[in-house]
Amino acid sequence: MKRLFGWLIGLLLAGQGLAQTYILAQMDAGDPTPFAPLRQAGPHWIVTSFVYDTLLWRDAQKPIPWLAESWRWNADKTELRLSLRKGVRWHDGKPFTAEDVRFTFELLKARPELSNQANLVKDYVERVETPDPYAVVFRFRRPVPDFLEQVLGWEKVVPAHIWGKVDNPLGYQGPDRYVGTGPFQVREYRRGEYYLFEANPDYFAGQPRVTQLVLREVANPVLALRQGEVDAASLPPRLAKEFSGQTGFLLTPPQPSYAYTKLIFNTARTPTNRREFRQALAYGINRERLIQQVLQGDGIVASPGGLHPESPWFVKGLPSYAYNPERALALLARLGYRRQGARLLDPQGRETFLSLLCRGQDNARGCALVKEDLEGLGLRVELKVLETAPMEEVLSKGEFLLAYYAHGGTFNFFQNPDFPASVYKNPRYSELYRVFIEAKIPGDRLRAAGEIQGLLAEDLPALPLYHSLVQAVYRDKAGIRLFWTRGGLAGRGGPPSFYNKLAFIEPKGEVYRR
Amino acid sequence: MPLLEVQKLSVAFPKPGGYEEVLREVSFCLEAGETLALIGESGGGKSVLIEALLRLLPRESRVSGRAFFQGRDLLSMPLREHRSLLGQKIAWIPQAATEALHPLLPVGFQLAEPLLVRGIPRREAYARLVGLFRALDLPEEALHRYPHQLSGGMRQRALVAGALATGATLVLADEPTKGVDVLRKDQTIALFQKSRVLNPGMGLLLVTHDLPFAQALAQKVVVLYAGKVVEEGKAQTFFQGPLHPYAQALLEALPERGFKPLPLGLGREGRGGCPFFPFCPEGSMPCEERDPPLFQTPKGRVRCWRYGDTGP
Amino acid sequence: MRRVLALLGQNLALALLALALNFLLLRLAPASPFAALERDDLGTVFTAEQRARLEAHYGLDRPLWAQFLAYFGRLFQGRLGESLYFNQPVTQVIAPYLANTAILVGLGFFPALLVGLLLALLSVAFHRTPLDGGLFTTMILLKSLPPYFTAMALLLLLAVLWPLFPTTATSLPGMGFGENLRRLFLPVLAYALWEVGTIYLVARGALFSVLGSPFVAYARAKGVPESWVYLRHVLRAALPPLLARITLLLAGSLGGVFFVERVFAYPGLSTLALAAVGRFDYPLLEGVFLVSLGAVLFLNLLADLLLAFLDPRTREAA
Amino acid sequence: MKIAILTLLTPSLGLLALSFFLPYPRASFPAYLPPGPGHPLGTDDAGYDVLSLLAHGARTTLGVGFLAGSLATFLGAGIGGSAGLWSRLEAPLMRLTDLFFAFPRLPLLILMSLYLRPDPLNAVLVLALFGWPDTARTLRPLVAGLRQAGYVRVARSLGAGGVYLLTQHVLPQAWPLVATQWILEVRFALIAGAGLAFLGLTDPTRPDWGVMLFQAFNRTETFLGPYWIWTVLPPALALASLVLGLSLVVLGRPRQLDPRLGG
Repeated sequence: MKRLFGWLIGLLLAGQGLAQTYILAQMDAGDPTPFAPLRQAGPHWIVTSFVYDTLLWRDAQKPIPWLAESWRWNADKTELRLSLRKGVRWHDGKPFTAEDVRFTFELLKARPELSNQANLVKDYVERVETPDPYAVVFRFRRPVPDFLEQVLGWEKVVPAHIWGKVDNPLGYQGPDRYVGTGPFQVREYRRGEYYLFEANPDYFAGQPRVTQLVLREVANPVLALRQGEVDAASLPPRLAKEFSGQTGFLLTPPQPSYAYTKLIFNTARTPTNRREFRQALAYGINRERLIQQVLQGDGIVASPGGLHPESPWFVKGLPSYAYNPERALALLARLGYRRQGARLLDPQGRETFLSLLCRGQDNARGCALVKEDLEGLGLRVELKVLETAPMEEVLSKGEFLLAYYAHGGTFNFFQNPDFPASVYKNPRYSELYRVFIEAKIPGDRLRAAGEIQGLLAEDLPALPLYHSLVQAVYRDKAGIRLFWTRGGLAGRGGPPSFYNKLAFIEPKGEVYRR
Repeated sequence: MPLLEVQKLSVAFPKPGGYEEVLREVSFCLEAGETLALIGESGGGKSVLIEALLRLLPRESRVSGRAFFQGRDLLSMPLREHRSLLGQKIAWIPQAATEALHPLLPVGFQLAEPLLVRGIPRREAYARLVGLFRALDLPEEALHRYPHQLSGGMRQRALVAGALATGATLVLADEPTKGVDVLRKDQTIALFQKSRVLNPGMGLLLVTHDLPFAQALAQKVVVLYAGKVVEEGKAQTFFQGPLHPYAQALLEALPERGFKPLPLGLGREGRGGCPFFPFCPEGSMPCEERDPPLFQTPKGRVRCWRYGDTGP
Repeated sequence: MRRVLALLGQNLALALLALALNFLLLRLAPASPFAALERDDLGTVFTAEQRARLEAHYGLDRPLWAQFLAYFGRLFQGRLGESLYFNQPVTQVIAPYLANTAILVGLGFFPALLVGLLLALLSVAFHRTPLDGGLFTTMILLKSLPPYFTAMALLLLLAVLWPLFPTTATSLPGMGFGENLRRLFLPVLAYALWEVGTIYLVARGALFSVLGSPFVAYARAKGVPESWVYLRHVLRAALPPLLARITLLLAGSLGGVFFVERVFAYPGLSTLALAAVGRFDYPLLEGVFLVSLGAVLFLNLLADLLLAFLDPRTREAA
Repeated sequence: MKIAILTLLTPSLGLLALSFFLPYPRASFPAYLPPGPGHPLGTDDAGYDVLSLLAHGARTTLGVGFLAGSLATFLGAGIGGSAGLWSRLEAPLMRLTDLFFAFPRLPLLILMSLYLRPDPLNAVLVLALFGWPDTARTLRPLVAGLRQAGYVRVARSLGAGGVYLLTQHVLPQAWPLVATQWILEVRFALIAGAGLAFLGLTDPTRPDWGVMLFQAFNRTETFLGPYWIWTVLPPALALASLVLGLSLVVLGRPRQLDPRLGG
């Protein structure tokens, strides 16, 4: 009945020209089901955020209550009591209750492979109780302070009346796998071409601004924008320039995306096992020129502490390793390396050879520049380009010396105690990391984060290179105003995106005010 | 007016550095209802003459002279008009019967094509062919079979039937006995005699190097040597005593006459003088320098100084 | 029928060998099959337990030979296993991409075949004239340009500088028939341009070799009009070997399609295959290989059968 | 015809020669400088001088092309020749050739990208692997024909061994065809080689015409402004002129236009 009603609304609005379709340029991420362990962090998360809701959400600045209206911790942070929002309905009309939340998290506890945060649920959550249909209590084995943001802001709540009947949720192909509470429901998914979402007229947080939302992958976003094949896309500033001032187009301010590129050193193999050698290389690489040549200036130098400047735990005042080849050569001289003509001889008098691995064709340009800089110091660099999978293999086995690596943005340190690749072993780092995860008082967390960044900037297991700048360009239609969600879409610092679902709904009542 | 009158027909093919003359000013006449045998060693240009008449020679070849057919010159008339004569008034029985038939088309269709092109309905065309097949003792269902399903002899008979089916007044037969063993030869002779009966008015130009075959069918004989007509005359008088030494050698080379080896005429054209001179038993002074013209004698025309003004 | 059975047997053996190779080549590749399972798109590393459970779900924890048997078992039921990345049966993932490539090849190859044959006939009919020379050189020029260059040039000329056609080749919901044709036009044209060159050259060669045969002269001598000589006699004689060779061309054409799909970001089989390689989603890769292998083997068989049946001389022997 | 071939081959040979004078390309200039003083062909998206990229690219592209072409011809001639000469070998070898001919290229290329690291030597191997069946298929009938030829049978009856036959009789006979095949194989290797770059199978940091096209294509800006004029056209036209030149060379050999150019 619900879908019929929704469809009627669509017709009504269409009749008065209010029915509007808005097309977003977005990478295809496969079937928009709630459970997709390997895909969930990137584009899949952005696509499904329109269809499913989490207990917490984020506006431009901070986490805000969403399916959970309010929450209270007990004294020693071993119990979390949530009161849920009332009157929320699933797309198939059934009411949203505490049972759905209890079912979702018990499922994640039983099957941690369903989502990469689920291991935290399995390790820390002892039991989930539902004292009444709109109240949920989480009991923890050990206190986890940011469980709220990192897990409740991340895990999508799924309908118990559907997934309860499914024995193996991973790869479930039932037609009702798309039911969520979100502002849009899945009308059609043509693999490799587009997602067609249809407005959910009585969404609890507000009326969707458009009746149909289409997400499609385009080869050239600028051309697509120019010719109206998409209504919104995120572009580097140099490409977004042409749309500023054009009637009908709006631009968000440029924003350093969380995706970042870094040069990983193999701390277990000579010569990169010596800290001074790593620091010398850091001084020898001109990161400003890298941004200028590869991104035509659309980027900012990344902090050696490994955190994005927008992260709440970002600490300033770390050594900047600005480009200084003399300093680099001085450091190398202290290690016994001698410069002979254009070549750098190692302490045994032999030429120093370094192998540099590059992840994927798209980073080839950056790799070539790093190679040029290092050869400027007199090193002989042999460069190899590897696809993602072979690269992962090499990294996990430690069969590399230098690796030019780029991947999606993350807001805090890596989840596992060992830093980038399993090669870097530093007890001090692991200990600090545990403190950071389990610190009860925010102040302790900030201090631990600061110490970790200081350690990383000094020990330099990897040299973060740059963050590229991105800007959203979109058509002024149906009052949609895109904005950058500081800290990433999900609580834990999920995928950086301009497509926050809040921009696509007309806020109703007190739930969310722009 | 003769059915076919060829006047000074010459054909030359390009070869690196100039042209190689294959036919030199060949002239002869063929009357309606008459069979003319064009004799010469194989590869002496006989087939080229037929292809010249059919205008099937490659574009680069040089063709001069005229060939009047029922008063109109075949070589200069517009191609479209010439093409409309082919398969209607003029029929061709190609030399290599096996390759002449299209391997992937049924035999009946190929033979009926000249009729179908004229607009004759399929049934009537096939009916005419069936009659001819029966006359040439060919099985009727051969019409619906493919060439590779027929024997060599049957294919040749089919081609003859095809030519006759067109009702053409001029039939050009190219080496019909080539590759036919002695045993079948008289069947071929009988085949052409029967086709003469079926189409009495037709003019038959037989190109062959098989003298007994020519003797059995032809009323008139023309002998070609090194691209030139060296003798022309009635068949009876020719076969009793040919005038030109080359013709005599041809006749003596026959098995029943002692099988004397025959010198080949190829490649001697260029040197002026009578090309047969080196092999001519009565070779005398003028033969070496000057090529004799065709002298008219009571028993027919001959290109040999012996019959010149000096008389035999 | 003997020859057909022999052909079937041969192709079957080839197929079985390829199936086994398909499985082994991927599992033994230096890239670890678990790489895809080690971290998600954002680089968050899975814990050992999560990875173990994922491996169990995809049946990767069992020894190689057990996986091999399961692979063949599934194969005979027509199932190709589950894609690691998409968590969906491989058949369901491949189907839309395969359909897209089939549409591209279908719309592109057959018009190219017609045009190629027609131009070849013209070339042969007017050989020794500038028409043949001109056609031949343009086709050679077309074949000399790198395939993706023509695709890029088309995109540039007809979609960017002169926006006649959309720059995105994918569809939108509610796209009418006309719109669909418009979005497919450039990729199809790029692919057809690449194939028409090859077809023209192959056809021209085949027709030339037949032109000299005696039955062509005989046909002319029967007063058959020139057009009929070319269409009914020359083309008919050249058709069987020509069609067989062109079917092989179609089998090899997956390469040409690849460039077009890459330049227009067209969601076809090769785009899927490349993405699957990047993520090392090898059940999906196996599926893609099987599909392209199946297509090629089928076309090979078709080529042999065409050769056998179109030519009466070999028809009974087959 | 001769002048056409010369005019088409000069650009690539000229570039090859030029590469010994121009410095190795380095990304040390502003990006997308239009052609002008200092940079006759301007600079590309990462600030490399297009002319020096083109010149040094000629070394890799021509090197890979000619090497792969020669290897393919050698393999093809060897396999085709022996298949023609020894009847026992004919069936297995030709079945192998058909298998390679029929095997879909795309999966094979992808497997290569998994097993082989992308560098020129592997590219030569891959291209030769795809190229040789064509030569084998063309050469076998010729050699088989020669085997039946009278004088070969006579030589064999006088005790001439297979290898002697191959070297003394067959190869001198087949030489003109092998030369044509060699040019066809090189032509194929050049086109397919440029394609490998598109697949990411070549080392992107080593200057190469295919890589230049791939990099230009990967840049969104290329088609937004006039940049494509000096980043896409030079490598494409250089490659096209070389390949067209080679095609015309083959064209000139046998008098009538060679139908085998269809390959």
